[in-house]
Amino acid sequence: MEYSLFILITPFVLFLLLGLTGHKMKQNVAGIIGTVGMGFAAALSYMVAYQYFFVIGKTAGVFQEMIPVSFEWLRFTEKLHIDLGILLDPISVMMLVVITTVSLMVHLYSLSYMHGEKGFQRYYSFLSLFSFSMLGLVVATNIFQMYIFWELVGVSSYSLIGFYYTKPSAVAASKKAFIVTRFADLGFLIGILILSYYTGTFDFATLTANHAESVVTSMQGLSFMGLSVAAWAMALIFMGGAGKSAMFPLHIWLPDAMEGPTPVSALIHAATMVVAGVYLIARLFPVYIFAAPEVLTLIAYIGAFTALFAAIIAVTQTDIKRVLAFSTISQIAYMMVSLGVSGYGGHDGLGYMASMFHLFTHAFFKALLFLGAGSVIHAVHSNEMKDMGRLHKFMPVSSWTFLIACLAIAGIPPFSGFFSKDEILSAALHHDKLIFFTMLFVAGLTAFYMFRLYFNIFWGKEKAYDSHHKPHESPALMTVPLIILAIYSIFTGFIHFPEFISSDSTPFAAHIEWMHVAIPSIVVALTGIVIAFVLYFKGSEKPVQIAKSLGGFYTATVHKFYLDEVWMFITQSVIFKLICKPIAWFDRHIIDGAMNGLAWTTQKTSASVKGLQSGQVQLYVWVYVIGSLLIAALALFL
Amino acid sequence: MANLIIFICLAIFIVIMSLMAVTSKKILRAATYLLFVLIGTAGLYLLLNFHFLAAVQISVYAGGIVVLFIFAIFLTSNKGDMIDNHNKKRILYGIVAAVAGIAITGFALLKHRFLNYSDNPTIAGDQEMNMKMIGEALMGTEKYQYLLPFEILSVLLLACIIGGILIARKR
Amino acid sequence: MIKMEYYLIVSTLMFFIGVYGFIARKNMLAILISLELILNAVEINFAVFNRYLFPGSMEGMFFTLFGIAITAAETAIAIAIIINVYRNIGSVNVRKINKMKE
Amino acid sequence: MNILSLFVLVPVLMILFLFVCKSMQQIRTVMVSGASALMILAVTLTVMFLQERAVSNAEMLFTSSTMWYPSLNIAYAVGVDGISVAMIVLSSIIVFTGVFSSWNMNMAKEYFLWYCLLSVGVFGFFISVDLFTMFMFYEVALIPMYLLIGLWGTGRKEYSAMKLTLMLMGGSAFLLIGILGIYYGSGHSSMNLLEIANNLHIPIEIQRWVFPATFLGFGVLGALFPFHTWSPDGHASAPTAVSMLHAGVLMKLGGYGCFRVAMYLMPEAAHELGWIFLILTGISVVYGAFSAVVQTDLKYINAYSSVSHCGLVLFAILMMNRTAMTGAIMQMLSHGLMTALFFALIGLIYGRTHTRDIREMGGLMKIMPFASVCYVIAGLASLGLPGLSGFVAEMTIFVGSFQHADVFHRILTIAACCSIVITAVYILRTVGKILYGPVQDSHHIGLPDASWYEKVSAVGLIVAITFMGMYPSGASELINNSLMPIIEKLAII
Repeated sequence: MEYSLFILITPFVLFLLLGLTGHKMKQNVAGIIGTVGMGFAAALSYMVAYQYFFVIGKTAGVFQEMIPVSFEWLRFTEKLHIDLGILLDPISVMMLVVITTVSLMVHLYSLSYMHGEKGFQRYYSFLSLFSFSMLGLVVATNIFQMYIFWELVGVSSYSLIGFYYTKPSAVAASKKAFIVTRFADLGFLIGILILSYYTGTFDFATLTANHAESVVTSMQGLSFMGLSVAAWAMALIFMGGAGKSAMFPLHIWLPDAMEGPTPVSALIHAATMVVAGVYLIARLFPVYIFAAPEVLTLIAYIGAFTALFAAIIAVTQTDIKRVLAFSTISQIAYMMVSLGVSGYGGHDGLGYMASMFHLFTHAFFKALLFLGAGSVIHAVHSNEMKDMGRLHKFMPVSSWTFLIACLAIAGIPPFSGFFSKDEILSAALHHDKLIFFTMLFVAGLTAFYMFRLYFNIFWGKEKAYDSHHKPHESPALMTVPLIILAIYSIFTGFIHFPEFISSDSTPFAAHIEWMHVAIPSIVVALTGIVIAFVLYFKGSEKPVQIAKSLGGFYTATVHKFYLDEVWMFITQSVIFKLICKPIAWFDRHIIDGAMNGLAWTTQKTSASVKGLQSGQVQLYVWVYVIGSLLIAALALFL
Repeated sequence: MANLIIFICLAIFIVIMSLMAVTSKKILRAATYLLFVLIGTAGLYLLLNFHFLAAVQISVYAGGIVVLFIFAIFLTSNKGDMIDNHNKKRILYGIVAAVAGIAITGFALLKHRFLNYSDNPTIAGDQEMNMKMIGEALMGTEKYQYLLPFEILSVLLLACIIGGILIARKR
Repeated sequence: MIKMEYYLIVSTLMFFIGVYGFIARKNMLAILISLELILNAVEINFAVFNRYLFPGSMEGMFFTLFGIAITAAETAIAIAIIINVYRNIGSVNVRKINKMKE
Repeated sequence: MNILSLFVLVPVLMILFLFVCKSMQQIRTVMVSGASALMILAVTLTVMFLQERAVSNAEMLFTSSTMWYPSLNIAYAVGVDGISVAMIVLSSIIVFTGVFSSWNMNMAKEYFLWYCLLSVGVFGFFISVDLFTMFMFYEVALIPMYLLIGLWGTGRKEYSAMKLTLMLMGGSAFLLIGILGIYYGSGHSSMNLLEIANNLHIPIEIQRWVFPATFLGFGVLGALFPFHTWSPDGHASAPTAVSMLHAGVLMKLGGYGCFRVAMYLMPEAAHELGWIFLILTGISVVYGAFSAVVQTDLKYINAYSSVSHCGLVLFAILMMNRTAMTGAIMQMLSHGLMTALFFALIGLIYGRTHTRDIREMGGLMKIMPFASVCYVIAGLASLGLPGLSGFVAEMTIFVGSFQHADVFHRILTIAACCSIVITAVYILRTVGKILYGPVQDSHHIGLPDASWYEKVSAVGLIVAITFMGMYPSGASELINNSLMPIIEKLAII
């Protein structure tokens, strides 16, 4: 399957081509080249998936890992070297499909959405760069290759968030996104250093083989500050994942990242890049569960808290992209929880499977939601809910596809979200009741805020639109991707996921637990929808009253619990004013002052000595006489 | 004994004149005092029986150099020939150096016993220096004869004449 | 009897009076006069040492002789310079001769 | 004729030709052809070196030696190993691009005369294996700096030139003490590095004071905390190409010297006293980065960033294992290239906007897209983007440094790792302020983008940075084998 290499090469070549010569091309040409190239990569991915799952299939009941391409890129020591290669296993193949599909849809959609923007070619070259790096990340054969592409993903995300570079808010958001994730990556890097030092390898295959034997044995009995070294390493690596996947408290960059063009949000900040953290944990799952199970518990709790937290904030946001951003955080937290509560092997690994399943389905319906939001924004030229209402009659396709996505995310059967969320909940139920109930509540909240969004945009009160510029349905280039993604959102739930993906690559049978999980979750979701319907369908005044009655809590929620302010305080006041400024001052005044002081002292000394060299012979004579007399006196009296 | 009295008179005269030469406010007077000092010195040479030396002292110093000084003074003095000695600090410096020097040198002088010392110069060389001997010593090239320094000195003097003219001539 | 030290005391006094004059005076000619005193004191010493310590030889006397000649040369040059300086800056005050310093 | 001597001869010939040049045209012709000749020589040397090394296992290749001051055993001894070859290639690239960056200098003839003299010193230093000859070339490289900054600089140029020269001279005083200490300590029979390293032994009592003197002497040039303060002022005042050459090559002289002289000849003392300097370099790394965050002058930002990055070089050298040292040399290459690129671009921007204050600029991406894109690339290289040179160098250093089992080295490594986050902060802050956002100063609208010679300089450096970032094993292989002698020496202890 060496041809899988072309999945990587195609977007990279596109990036170089569009990046270097794009400004000489016509916009449409550049866009079409990009889209066709991406289509080619997508086709190859589907081929790889088909071949991997159905042609090669299982050996000894297990989907084998394959490394069709690998070469040494940089050698550190005898044992440690960075290889670049392609690792195919069920989750990476699944990711290839997800990424290329969403990416292709976004490419297609952007042809129309970004039409006429300045820097259209640049946009496409960055999209290609992003696709390249994301694909490289998922097929990484070793942890360092993953880190390399991890960073590249960060940079392409930075460039795309800051695409409207003349807008200060976009620049600030891109900077924030990069620095926050970079900070998290520091943890990732240190984690890699610790892990690789003890195990002597970067290789995923070696790390995870035989129940992560290499990690367990090499770090046995080592502890640092009360925690085992393995736990430190894995927690630090999780920190990297938490940064990219926007887990609390590193989630602050994601809402701001919505400053980027909407299709970018769909691709990067909803479907692909932000799940890289989840993917990383999944990739190293055996290491986590065998070497550092306590970290998994931590992941589960952080995930559950983030899910709840983000969902609460999502309820009060009025910028539709921000609602979606918080919903993304919340949904990714679902995946994290699911990994955190998972066991290993067979049905115990339900959580692992569910996490991947949710990742898969979420990618499509969240991309659909963002693209739908983009379509709406395109029509009304605003991100704010208050400028929207009753759009259903103007843009029916957007409305229907949006509804499908909302149903999917709310977990209403038979839409895809129901199946994956259900598996997560049942994994949680068997692991930890507290987490289960939290997640169930979050499911209700999700349904509520998504339908709040839906009703507010497409129903509710009609706003006074400009009569010359009535909102209208988006062109076909934009609606076709919506429809395709809607189809995905409806049907992907029916794929029998445990057949393909499981923690130990051995298929197992999973069934829906109707009594304990499914029915409660459907009921909760429906409750949420009904409340939303009551409050928002007609556009009543009740939401305002409820908000008022909640008082301080509501205000805090609107302000995202003031976390941005806290971060701002830490970065601006603590780091900038209390660390950097004093250091710079210290450097200029103390260190440099000492150096200048040295020069000053020399100068002063010589200036005072210079007085003796007055050019007055008489003084010289005096000194000479006195000097010779002194010598004479010394000779006489000593 | 008479020699001693003459010496004492000469010594007091020389010291006083020296002091006057360096303290006098008027430069022309200072030059005159210098002349007296030089003449006194010539007297010392006579006491020591260096007659030729005394003659040279008077002719070169008193006759040549002091006259030169007086011409120079006439050429350079503008309003009076006052030496405005207002710099107290400098005078103090000078006094310190001079007093210290006299003390240390005097101490060394009096404490020290010279070798080959004869208290009575008359025994060894109390006779007039023979002019013939001086002439031979100046014109010979043997040991203790000084033709070479003599010639070098003459070249030096020539150089001085040329230099003096060159420096002092009007441009 | 005149002891050698007597002569030496006189020359010492003359020497340091000369030193005083050299340091304390401003007029260049006065400085030159002090210089003459110093040289004169030294010459006396040569003659005295010759007479008392090495009565048979004439080195001291010749040294004095050459000394006098060189002093004459030196004075001539010095006075030429002083006159020239005076022409240029109109003063013989040493404190004012600082053109080269600036 | 030894190929190595050509590296000194070519700049000398350039100087001679410059003397007879009359017009700007002729000067440029001489400079471009000379610099190209150096480039070609460097490439030839690399190829020849690789061929030669395949068949020979000598420590240094192309050696030759001529005694020129026998009473002190001072010889003009040359020889290269993989590390020197790498440094020579770097120098030739920067000299070449520097010529294009100083295309429109006033008093061009004199400027280029000094520039060539500087190159003589730099190349001479890297090819020498004789301690004193090395020192001599080192001084030859320093002195022109004073004139180049003092005459062609901007701002407080006299002050900066004076400060830079005095501090570096202070360093070289230490260095001279060190060299003499080595010479006499090893029994005053040879000044040849290889001879001393392989056949002679310096007693540990002498090493104890010679090692700090030597390390400090070179360390001043390598911007070792707290002797780095010449760097911000010096760079801020220097003309573009001089900044490039200085940060790009001259600061590497420090690292190279520490490595070649201090560590190689005195491994025992390095083991014993290394920790002191390790702490100092660790401080350099973090401290430089933090200081850069609040600077407002572009060149100051870059100078402090150089302090941080060069600190990393010395840091890695002191880690004393093969991987970290490979990383150190790679970091020298990488930092040389990207800093040169930075300074070239800053010079370009300053030449047009007449300000280097980041608060007074904004939206340059719209006005000069080419320069801005290059600046972003330089920034990304600096903050360690994979695919550009900074990443491979830093990662090699971090992985290498982490191979120590004790907590002290690890904590320092982790602290050094933190610098990459801070680097990201100041790079993005700068990029965000000057390139993005709305145009700050309406006078800037309509300023021309890079002209062709500036493009040559920038593109040349970017190509080198990308090449190294994409194909790191080339550099790594070149360096790695040559590290064996010193690693063995360090490991014996």
